[in-house]
Amino acid sequence: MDPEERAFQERINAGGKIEPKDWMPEGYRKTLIRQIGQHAHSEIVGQLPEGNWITRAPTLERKAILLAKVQDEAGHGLYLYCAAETLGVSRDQLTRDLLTGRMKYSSIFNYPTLTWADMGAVGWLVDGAAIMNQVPLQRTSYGPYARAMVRICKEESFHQRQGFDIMMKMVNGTEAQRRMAQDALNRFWYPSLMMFGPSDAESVHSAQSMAWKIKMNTNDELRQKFVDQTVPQAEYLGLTVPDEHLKWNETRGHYDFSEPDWDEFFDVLQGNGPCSTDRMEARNMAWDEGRWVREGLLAHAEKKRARKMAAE
Amino acid sequence: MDPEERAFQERINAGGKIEPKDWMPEGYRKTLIRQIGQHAHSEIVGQLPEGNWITRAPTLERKAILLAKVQDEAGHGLYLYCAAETLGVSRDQLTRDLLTGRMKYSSIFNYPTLTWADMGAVGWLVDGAAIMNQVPLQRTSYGPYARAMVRICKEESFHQRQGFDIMMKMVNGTEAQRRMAQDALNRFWYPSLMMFGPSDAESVHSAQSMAWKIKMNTNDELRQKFVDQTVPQAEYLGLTVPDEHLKWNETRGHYDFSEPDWDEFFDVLQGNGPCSTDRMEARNMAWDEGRWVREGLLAHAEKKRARKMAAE
Amino acid sequence: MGDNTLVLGHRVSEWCGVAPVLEEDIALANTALDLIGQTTLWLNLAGEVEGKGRDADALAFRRDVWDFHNVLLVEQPNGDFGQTIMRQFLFDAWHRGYLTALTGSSHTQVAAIAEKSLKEVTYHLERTTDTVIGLGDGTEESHKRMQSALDRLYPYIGEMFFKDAVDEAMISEGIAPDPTSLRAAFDSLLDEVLAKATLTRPDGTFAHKGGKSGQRHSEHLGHILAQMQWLQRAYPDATW
Amino acid sequence: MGDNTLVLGHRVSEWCGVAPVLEEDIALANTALDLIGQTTLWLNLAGEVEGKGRDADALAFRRDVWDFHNVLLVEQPNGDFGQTIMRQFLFDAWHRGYLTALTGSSHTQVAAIAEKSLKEVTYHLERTTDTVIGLGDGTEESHKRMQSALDRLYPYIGEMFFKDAVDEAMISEGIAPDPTSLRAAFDSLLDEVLAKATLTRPDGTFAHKGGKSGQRHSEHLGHILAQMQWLQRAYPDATW
Repeated sequence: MDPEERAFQERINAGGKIEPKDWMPEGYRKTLIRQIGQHAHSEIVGQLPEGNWITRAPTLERKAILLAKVQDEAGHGLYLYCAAETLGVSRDQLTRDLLTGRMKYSSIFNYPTLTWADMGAVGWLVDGAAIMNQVPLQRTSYGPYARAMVRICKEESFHQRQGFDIMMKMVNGTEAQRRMAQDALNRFWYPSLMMFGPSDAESVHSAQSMAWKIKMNTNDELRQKFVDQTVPQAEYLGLTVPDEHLKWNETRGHYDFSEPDWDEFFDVLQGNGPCSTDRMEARNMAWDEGRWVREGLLAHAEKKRARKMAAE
Repeated sequence: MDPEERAFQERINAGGKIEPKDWMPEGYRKTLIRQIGQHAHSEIVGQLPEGNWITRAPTLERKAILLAKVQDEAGHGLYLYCAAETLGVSRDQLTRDLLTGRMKYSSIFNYPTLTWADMGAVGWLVDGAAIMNQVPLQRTSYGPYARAMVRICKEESFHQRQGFDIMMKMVNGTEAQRRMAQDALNRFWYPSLMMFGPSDAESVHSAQSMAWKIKMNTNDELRQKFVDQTVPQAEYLGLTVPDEHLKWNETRGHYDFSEPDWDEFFDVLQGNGPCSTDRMEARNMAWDEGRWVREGLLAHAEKKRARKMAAE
Repeated sequence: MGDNTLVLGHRVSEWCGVAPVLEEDIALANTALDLIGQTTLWLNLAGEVEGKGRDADALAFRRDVWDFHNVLLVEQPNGDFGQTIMRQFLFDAWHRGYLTALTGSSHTQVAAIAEKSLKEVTYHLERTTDTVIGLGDGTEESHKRMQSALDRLYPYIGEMFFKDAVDEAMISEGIAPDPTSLRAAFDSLLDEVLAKATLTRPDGTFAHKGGKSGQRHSEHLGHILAQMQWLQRAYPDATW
Repeated sequence: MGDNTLVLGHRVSEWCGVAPVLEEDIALANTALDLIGQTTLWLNLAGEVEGKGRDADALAFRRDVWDFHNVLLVEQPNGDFGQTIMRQFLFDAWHRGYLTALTGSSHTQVAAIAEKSLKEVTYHLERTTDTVIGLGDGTEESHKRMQSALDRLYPYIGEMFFKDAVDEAMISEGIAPDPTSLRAAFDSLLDEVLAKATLTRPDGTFAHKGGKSGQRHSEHLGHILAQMQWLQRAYPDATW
């Protein structure tokens, strides 16, 4: 390790923050770009499964809450792209990498939302898992990223409560609503567990990322924490977690649980998620059909600048 | 009148038919092309207001009946384009004239279908008025047109009965259904009266067309006949015709009734009907987006022909 | 008022996640959110005035097409982004004028809702004005698309300024302004913005009607309601 | 069976009045009509077997997404005409094989419905085969579009040939064939048609599932049902 790199690592070890103008190893920069970019893309694509129910929300209040949530997600995307831009990559470049499939987004958004209870389950489980991933990242070593996460986490936990509130209404509702709630849990349980990534043994890049404090906990640690937190909530709701091996393990002080189907996970990663095609079609269409708008607004801005300069 | 033209007119007067290969005056040919073309276009555009409810039909049986009806309309369009082709104009040319607005279609199809009762009203009133117009045309002087009308009239009267049957169900149904039925009659009454064209005083081309037996009755005659036939049916249904001046005139032996709003009629003719833009957008989109299909099938047919010739 | 904001809010929300640029995703969601918020206020008030125990949700989710009184403009399809923005601009320009007048309403609740809405709508109008100008005076293509959006929507402007019997009654009680009185200010704003946007105001004075009266909506509204109301209709006994 | 024909019939009927050429308007309406007719027969039988007094209409218009058992293929969006025709061809090819086997069913009503449907479906398959070949071996553009339609839909083929517990039960009673046994004939037909159409069969063996089991439909089905069922849901007491 050369002196520059050593100084960099020592600063991180001491809990210092790296800022955009600071020297950083190329691997640190690249890993961060990948991680922040994927996170940003997840926020963007994440609008779609919930957007799917805005036009069919059951009350005006629920519609407004959902709109506000989706708006927040777009806002999160924006902060994160800005954080990535401080590392020297443009939003357009990241977008193109998403659209051509070179960059990924969270596999969870390749699952469909099929009933209104899914709006509850997404808030409760998916945002719950996201928060579990994100809270430690508020202490990540890269300053702009850490600051973005602070703001995002605050909003996410609000979303999670709203999701849980929907679930509460559902389980206290009619028989059909209770069935919807259970069905949503059945479908979102394992995909939520997958959100923490493959088990530590199979996870690449982990050790280096943890040394750099880009990653603060192992995948399995976070997954366990999520299960431990979520199972009592499911019990409180009167719902059954779809895992016959789920059991409190007194010795470990944790729940034992079944692994998700990792073959499915890798299928989804390879673009074979239930909605992968739909999601990419939607984003590509938005990008292609929006080109004239972006170009038009740009051309106008340039005209205005030219006029202003001519007038000066 | 030159001898050729005189012979032509005498043949018509004697009740003879003109066939494609026979000599005919240029005006006769042009008028027929316009009339048959407009009729064909009406069948094509006429698929849209009813097509609007196929995906929302209330029972499988009603859905099937509606699909069959719309299929018949496309079929009628096909016969009529074929009849027009015997006069030396291609279907593509007629279609282009429709899409550029040079040729018209029946103004009635610029009105929207807003509730299921409209499927009844369209069948009962619109097909009813169409039949009133078309039955005499089975005796029109141009052979291919007269024969097409025979076939079309048979199917149309079947459609009219189906429409009346829907209205019967509605008026014998719930309060909401009765309200729907009355609302449909309110909206379709005057547009149906307009289907016979402006009053005789304002109608152009009429005298010549009647001499040529392209037009068999005046607009006002047919309109009166339609009112006389339809009012008792409305009474039977327990619905109120939306015309406070409607009254049986003992002396005339006909109903007196209010004229439709001819300003509205001319607005619609000029492309300002409630759905004119929607209809033309739909047809233009179908044509533009279907180009690759038409070209693809044509290219394949030519390849096949070439391969066959090479093999011989 | 509530039907206008409900239907337009629905249309705008259809853009969710597929806008041309992220900032527009946010802006459109924000517009939809404001409109749905206003809908709740207006329809709750309408339900109170009606006195049959229907709240905003009952009015939004349990009426059929014929009982809606929104203008035809707001139910027009989104089309491309240009059509959506032009529709929004035309509506915002009317909406701001109408709300401004309503802030002086003799009905205190009406005045209060108008006051609150006006702040939001003033911001909407600023934004859509800028976007219409930006795209009108942008590239050749964006100009062409904005001009055809304007041509497409122009015949739907008139209905916002028609005066009917309900207006007459509200005018006489000082509840609401005479819609016709707002046209001149709208027209001069429109001319000003179109000039900056290098767009040409279409000829012709034809105006579609039938939405505000409820007598003849377009076919689009039924499809909007099928989507908007399905869940409430499918599970009539549920609370959410 | 009834859910497959219902959902596909709905999708096909969305083309009403906007097909690329008049002959296709007629053919698509005819296909939709046949599929809806078959739906009535299958769902009435399903209701009888269920014995809870539900007829075909109750099953079609009063169930939510999770109670539908159609394969995912039939709920895929229409896309362009190429995607619609490719979807139809793939379905027809499976459908003909399955119906042929069902004509030998031990259940006489099943055999009778299969017999009647088979005539219609044989005609559908002839037509879609010709169209797939014509467009695949047409212009460069039509070829490209047909290839991408095939690539898009290919992962939805597998589900039609999955065997689940319901199949097991029906096989053991001689009611229905083993779906896996029909794959070979399907594959050889597919290869033959693709060769004539100059199209390339995609690599990969991945197959989506969740429709037939009802466990995980696509998001499209909910939108289909919102439209299909709104009227029945909005006026539950009416007869039509």
